[in-house]
Amino acid sequence: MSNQLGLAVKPVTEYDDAEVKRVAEWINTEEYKEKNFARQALVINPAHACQPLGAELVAHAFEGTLPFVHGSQGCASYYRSTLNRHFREPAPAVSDAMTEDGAVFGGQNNLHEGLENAIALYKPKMVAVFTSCMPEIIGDDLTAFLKNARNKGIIPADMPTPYANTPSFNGSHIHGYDAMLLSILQTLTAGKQVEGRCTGKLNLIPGFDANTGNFREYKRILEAFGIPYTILGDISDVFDSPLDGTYRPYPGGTTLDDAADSINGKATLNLGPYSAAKTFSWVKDSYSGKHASLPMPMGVTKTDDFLKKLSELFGKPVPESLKEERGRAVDAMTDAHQYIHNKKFAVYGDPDQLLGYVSFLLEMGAKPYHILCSKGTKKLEKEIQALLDTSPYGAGCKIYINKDLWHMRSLLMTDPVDAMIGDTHGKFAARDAGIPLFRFGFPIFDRVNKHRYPIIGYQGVVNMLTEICNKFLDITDETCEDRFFEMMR
Amino acid sequence: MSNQLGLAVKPVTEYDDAEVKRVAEWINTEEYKEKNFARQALVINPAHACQPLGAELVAHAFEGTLPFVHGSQGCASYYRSTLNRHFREPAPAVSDAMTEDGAVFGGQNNLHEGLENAIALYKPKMVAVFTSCMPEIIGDDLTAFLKNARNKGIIPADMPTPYANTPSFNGSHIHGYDAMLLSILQTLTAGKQVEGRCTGKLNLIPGFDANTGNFREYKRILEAFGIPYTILGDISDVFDSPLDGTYRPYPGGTTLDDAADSINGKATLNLGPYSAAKTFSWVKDSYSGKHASLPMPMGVTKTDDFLKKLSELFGKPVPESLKEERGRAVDAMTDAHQYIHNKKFAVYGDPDQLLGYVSFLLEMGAKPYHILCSKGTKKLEKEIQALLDTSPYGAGCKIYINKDLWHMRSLLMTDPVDAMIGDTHGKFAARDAGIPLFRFGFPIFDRVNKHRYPIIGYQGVVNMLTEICNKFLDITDETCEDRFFEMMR
Amino acid sequence: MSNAAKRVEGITKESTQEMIDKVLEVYPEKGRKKRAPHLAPNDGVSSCVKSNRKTVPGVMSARGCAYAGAKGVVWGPIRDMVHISHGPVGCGWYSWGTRRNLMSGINGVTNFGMQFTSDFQEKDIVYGGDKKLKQLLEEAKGLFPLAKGISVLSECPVGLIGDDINAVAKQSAKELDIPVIPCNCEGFRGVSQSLGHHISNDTIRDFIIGTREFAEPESPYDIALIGDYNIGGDVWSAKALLEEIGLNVKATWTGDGELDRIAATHTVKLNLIHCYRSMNYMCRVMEEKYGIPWLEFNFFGPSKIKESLRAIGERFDDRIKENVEKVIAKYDPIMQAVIDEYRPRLEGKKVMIYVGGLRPRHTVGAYEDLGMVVVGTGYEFAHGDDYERTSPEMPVDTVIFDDASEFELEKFAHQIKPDLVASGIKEKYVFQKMGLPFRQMHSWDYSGPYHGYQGFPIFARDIDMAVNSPTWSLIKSPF
Amino acid sequence: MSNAAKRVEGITKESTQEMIDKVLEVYPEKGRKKRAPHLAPNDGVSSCVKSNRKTVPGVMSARGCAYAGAKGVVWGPIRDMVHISHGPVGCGWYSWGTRRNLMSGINGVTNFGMQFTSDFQEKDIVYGGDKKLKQLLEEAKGLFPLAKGISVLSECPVGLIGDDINAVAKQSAKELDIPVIPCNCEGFRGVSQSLGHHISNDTIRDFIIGTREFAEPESPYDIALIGDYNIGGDVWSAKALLEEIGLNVKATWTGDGELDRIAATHTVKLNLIHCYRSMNYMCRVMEEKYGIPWLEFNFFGPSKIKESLRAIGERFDDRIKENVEKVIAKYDPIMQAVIDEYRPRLEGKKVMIYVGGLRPRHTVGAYEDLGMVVVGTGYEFAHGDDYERTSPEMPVDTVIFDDASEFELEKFAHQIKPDLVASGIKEKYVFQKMGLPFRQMHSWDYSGPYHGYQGFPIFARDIDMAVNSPTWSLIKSPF
Repeated sequence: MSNQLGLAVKPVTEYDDAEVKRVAEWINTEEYKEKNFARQALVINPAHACQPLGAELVAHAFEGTLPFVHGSQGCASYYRSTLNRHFREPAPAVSDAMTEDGAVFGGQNNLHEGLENAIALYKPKMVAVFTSCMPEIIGDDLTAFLKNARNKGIIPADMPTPYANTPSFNGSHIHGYDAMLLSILQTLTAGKQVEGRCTGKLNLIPGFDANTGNFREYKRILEAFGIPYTILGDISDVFDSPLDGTYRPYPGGTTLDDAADSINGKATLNLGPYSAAKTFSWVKDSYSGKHASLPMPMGVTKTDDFLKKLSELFGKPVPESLKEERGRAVDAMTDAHQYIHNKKFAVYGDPDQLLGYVSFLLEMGAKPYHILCSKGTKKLEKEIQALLDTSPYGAGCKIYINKDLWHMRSLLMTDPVDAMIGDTHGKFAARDAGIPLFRFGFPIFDRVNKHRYPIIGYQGVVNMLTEICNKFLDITDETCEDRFFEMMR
Repeated sequence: MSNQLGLAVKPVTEYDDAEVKRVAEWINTEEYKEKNFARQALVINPAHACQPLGAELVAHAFEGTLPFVHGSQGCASYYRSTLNRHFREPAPAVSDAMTEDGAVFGGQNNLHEGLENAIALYKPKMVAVFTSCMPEIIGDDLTAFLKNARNKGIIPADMPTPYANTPSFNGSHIHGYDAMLLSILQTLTAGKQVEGRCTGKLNLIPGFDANTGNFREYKRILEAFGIPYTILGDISDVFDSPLDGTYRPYPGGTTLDDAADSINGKATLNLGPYSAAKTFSWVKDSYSGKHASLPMPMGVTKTDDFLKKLSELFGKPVPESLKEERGRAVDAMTDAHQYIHNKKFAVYGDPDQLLGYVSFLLEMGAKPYHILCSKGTKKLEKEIQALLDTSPYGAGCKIYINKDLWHMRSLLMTDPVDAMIGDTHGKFAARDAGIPLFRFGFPIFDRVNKHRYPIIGYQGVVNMLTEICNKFLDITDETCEDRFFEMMR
Repeated sequence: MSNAAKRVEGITKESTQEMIDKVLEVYPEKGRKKRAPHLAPNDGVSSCVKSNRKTVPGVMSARGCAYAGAKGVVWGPIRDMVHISHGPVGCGWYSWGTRRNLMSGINGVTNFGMQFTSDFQEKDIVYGGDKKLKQLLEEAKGLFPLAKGISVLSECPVGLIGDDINAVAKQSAKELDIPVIPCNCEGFRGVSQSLGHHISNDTIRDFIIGTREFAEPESPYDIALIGDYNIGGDVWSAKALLEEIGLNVKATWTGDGELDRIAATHTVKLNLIHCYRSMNYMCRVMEEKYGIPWLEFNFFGPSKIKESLRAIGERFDDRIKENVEKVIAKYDPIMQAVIDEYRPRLEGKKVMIYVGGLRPRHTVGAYEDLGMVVVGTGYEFAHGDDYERTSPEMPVDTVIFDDASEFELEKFAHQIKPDLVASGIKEKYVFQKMGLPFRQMHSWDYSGPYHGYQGFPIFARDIDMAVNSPTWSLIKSPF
Repeated sequence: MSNAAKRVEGITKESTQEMIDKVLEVYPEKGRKKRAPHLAPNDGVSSCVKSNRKTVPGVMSARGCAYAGAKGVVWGPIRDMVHISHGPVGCGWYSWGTRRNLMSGINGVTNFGMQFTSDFQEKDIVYGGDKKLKQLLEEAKGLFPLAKGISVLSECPVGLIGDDINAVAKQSAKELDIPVIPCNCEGFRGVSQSLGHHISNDTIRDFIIGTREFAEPESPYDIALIGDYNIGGDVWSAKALLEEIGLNVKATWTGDGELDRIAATHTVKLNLIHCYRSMNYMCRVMEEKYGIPWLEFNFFGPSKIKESLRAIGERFDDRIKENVEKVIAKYDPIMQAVIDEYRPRLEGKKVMIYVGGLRPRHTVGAYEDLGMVVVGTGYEFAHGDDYERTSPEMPVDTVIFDDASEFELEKFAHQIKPDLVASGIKEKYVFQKMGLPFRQMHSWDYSGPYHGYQGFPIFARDIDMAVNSPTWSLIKSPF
């Protein structure tokens, strides 16, 4: 029998319970794990997004800057929604809404018309242009298009329009972040280097980081040191703005003047060695002053390194207040170590944060047992392994580069751990494994205010261990037999 | 049959399952609740301790001060353990170890010998003496005993020895706090009032508060205002001291000089209207400058009132940074309101905190449904009722003064709520009711670092709502059917 | 409600037009010309705005793309299929779990609400992705043996580099012995997600419909529920209600959908369509090919539910008609109790709506049941027939906006001062920053269901919570 | 282990005495005189320190009081009784849930691990509390009908104001038809919690023992487990082990204890006592009155467990002796595996102990099983017989301290530099601030059980965790 199109007609079938049970058990097996890890082409539940998302994030990080997607409008809606959901804040960005005819004629008309409208309506000080797939594939020449726009007077003479090629079929959101940041800095600093001038300031490059609390924490630390600074770029007020009845599309960000003058800084410190690699590489060649790159300051040791570096770069002693904070963090760690010691964790996320989780867990005597980065490099793998090798708690921990959260699920089911650290997307695997998920990564769609609590610095250590240990204690209290339910823990 | 003492001998009986089941169900009934509320003499699971505990807490809050229990050594051990467990910090205090002969001869010898040893061993700058039951009952005359000790040279001439009668059969820990604080201030300020002198400082009386984060938050707020201050007294460094390998018995506290000079302050602000009532009443009569008493600044409105009062007392505008913080807190509240709106809470604790919980919950659109204070007054009841009357969410909420946590259990079982706020002691009732307990009170024996996160000020609002809403979200994720398990919440 | 011309005090044709003109003033000439026809005061009878046109570049549209319409709306909710986002990693990642189309079944076993992607790399762009596609289809079949079928949803690059997913799908379907549906829904196609719906409907027509038949005998009460995507459980509420009046819901399109049941829908007696926009195409096809009539209905709020139930009843015999009256009689007092509780707190409150699909018109009655007034509405991706259906539902002279930009919405809100804005995640925090209560009305703001009698009490509670949360009163700072 | 004189490298009689002298120097003369006899180098054979004396005022003792010994130690763990803290609110509140004597049963139904207090007010002090007591006993009976009995534990004021709780208890017991046990354990009595144990033992003697009899026939293997308070589940571990060797544990004193079973203990064949200090009194009474022999044993660490099991076996027939060997053979390899895992990480590490009851001597062997060396030990409230038993267990010349003050402990630790301090909550954070790993050894630091074969792996894990936590290495700041 066949239908009107000649397709075979079969009966509607219902699932057989026994078969469902068999498969449900099978997907938890070692056999399945092997089959799963044998995948070559199919990616299931990856823990990374595409370049333009990162480009948009960093565009928001500058004063009065309108992120501008050269490409389909749907792309822009996706990026914006992601940021809205994570921060629970507005994320104003436009696209030039390319459609089929773009494939034929190229996107210049869209770009020009889009710039004209966007500038009129949203009155930006800067428009940061980046691409989604379509113009990348048809080979749009952004350099020429923007030059033409400027020549046609569509772009006001004094308005910077940095732009970046951010193809989605290459790298991940952190690479788009890097590319856009690089262009913004190149654009803003062009011609601003002044022989002999020194701002006396630190340029701090945080890298892709969607935790506004981290930015406030960086500032607090630098202020405690008395080190003047420019954060390149600063999302803290942009994505954690007060509610006072007035909507402001550009509620903060690194000022364009500060960014421009950053080239004359006293020192530049990169804290996103993976997510701002290209930017930093250019900065090293182009910026005055000293340059240094350090891992994100997560955990005590990496925070120590950060403070030592600040001290060294600016010839200032570590302030007493921070030394005390360090002592209080270590105090909290020793007080709580027994609630986390030797617990096994599965961790996943972007390279810079991943190194931080591993470092923090090892310091607590916990085991970062399954370490997964769905978009990583050999270099990352080596760096994580080196970190694991520094601690007895790193023994037996394994690193999975360019694997996804469906691989992770197999790991959790065949070689169980006590908890997971990552972003919201791991929640399905965590549920199947019956373990808690600590949402320290990006994005977080299902909890509130996680982005307001820093995970860097000594305070970040306290925040992470408090959340983790208290959750383990919640679980003990919620799952223990009556006879083990106790006042003290 | 009878045993060797003539007592009847009966068979060993085991519980009858049916009977156990019946009683287990019965204690959850309305009938049981009525019987339970008919109690006149028996108190079960009270949510308050005795006076000397509070006295010890405030004694620790002053520089170099050794709390000294005039009474049995067991009492001192109990107070110290309680503070150790809550803060996970040392709590050095001594007792003069009275025993039976004290009942006959009085405790002067113990007091004198104790002072001599304690001063030699622990080298305090001040010894704060307070009583447990025994000397209160036998009528020891502390005034005379201490005068004699000073005359005998046991107490160095320049060492202040404030003392307070803190009978355990009267009031609760907050009253002991008040009594000891009053004596410390009376002792230190005696003769220090200088006509025409004004320190220019604010004296801030926090009242009984075992959250070191609150103290740091007060300081941060005052520093943002640029208001010089003396906190009377300051436990923040005492009970949250760095771990650096050196044990310091007196790692912080209000300096004795500052406390002495507080009598010449520009203004004194009491934030513990219930737990520092007597102290403030004396301050009003004795201190220079302006005086004001406000509720603990919990929730936005009460924090607004606090900042307005600071602004008024010191003629300084509310700093922009705090206005922004306010806006961010309100932003967090609107973002999260749907996770807590109309949820019913059972709250219990000390009067000052209780008013704060109620205020915060009403602001969030939640219902502080069962409000219980196991040691309270008519005045407190009226003040809470007045607060409830300001909001539609206060409708139907009931106040229980001088009831205990066994009464609370009956309330939870017969008229259920969604969650509880209080201290660790409520955990058994919360478990029986199958609801989460948010540990914002004192003491907290079973979670870590809760005392490091402020619950006052705008940051306190964010902290409370984050913990509450994210726990509700945890519960949703952990208890929902698979088909309702979702990425976004 | 759709007859008498409703009016809102203070809103006249002139006042609305003036508001529109003021907004348009800011546009450059070309943009103004393009946008002007999309904004108009409601005339109460016809489609008064232009629609389904290209988005004006640079205006901060809320629109998605064809892929979004295909993956997020039509295909994604079919629970027993593996849906491959074919192309780079992003599209699938952004649309993963972000639409709240709830599903039964066991994740990874009988439901596949995960993200499957071919994760295109540079080399796939250069050399083409067909080989990779073939391989990943095999892998999917191997890892998910109970999947009833696989959809291949093209992202932009696929169409641009000239891959032939249709050929691969055909071959793999044969080799793997399961339906493999190629869907050329590249994001650059068309002007919005709307074309994605259409393309998806077409692929259902071409590859699915008529390929299954129900084992059980046909009945005169067999129907299908079309255009309900089970947001927050809507399908479960609607289905229960339709069953309560005696109908057999043989398939749900596509919320909590099953491939086989969808494929056998050509044997039902009536298609009931909730979201007209996204699925009228297939209803028409089934009407033409199989003679199945279809009926639009509205399950938001008791007034519309009652109206719809009776209209549905009209298509059946007395048994169903009687059931309808019984059901209405059963739920009327329950709904009245809900109204009694919330209406006093919501009476006269103004709502501004901007969403997609059916809701800009379908929810109007539900707000009105709560005593609220809708003072403006618009769609992201509607067509003329949507606006025709909208006009009579809305008060006369209120503003209608098509593919509104955030700029326009913001200005309208400043002028209209709504008590509630009902729109999407991208708008939510803009309006909240303005101090305006807001509910996400694509996702029910993580609540729901809102459909049917189960849904209305939840809807009413949520609207009250949003409008009356005391948190709004704290916005005004005393300093 | 208790024979050959163990020594610790670098510790001599002189070095220890010098350390003690240096500590004593700081005391005023009177205080020094009083404290000196309580501190001594271990002579390896006898009780070398004075003990059970009044605490020196002002020295920051860790001691509790008689009430603490009665409520916290002896009575509190009996699960099916209501224990009234009679007097002001504090004592009961502080001792509520802070000892970790775990209990079976249903809270408020068949177990009463709550806080019951008469919450004395000023008026109760003035007019006496007997009437209130009578009433609250009625209320307790009414609200907790399944309670098997009620204990009335006097706090300081009760004895001082001259209340007669004995008369009230007697009358109420009759009226309510359940045992009501008055216990005059006012905190001012005696010098430490030790008297509270004694008083409680006496009340058990006077009011309980012999008042119940088991329904089942006697057996030669009937024993009672005495002086195990089920901290972290110790009783459950010990009981399981005793049952595994074939003994019937008829009653547990008083961890997870049941009133009736305790009352019927006079019919057992042997009393096995773990905590000698707190319960030797009743063992002696039962020996005298009922001819029941008793045996001290030690269930910490495989060496001592093995020794103890064999000693227990000796008291029974071959069946039990054989069982003992079987059990040892079964667990030896398991314990060896634990030792193999942890010993390399703990070998040679030094421990300083300061606790109460039995642990300052009983745990020594367990540390030694892990390769550790105990370099100092002491008790809060021991008597001479405790120190006699301690001396042979400890390396010669190590310091022994009785009722040590925090000052002394701190100075000793500075000198000895232990790798682990095993003491109580009041000491914990003092030593941690000094950078010294610490375990609470009253409460097992919220872990446990530590008794028996179930306990040793947990003990080993915990000790390793404390000593080897990498957090300690972070204390030294690089700045």
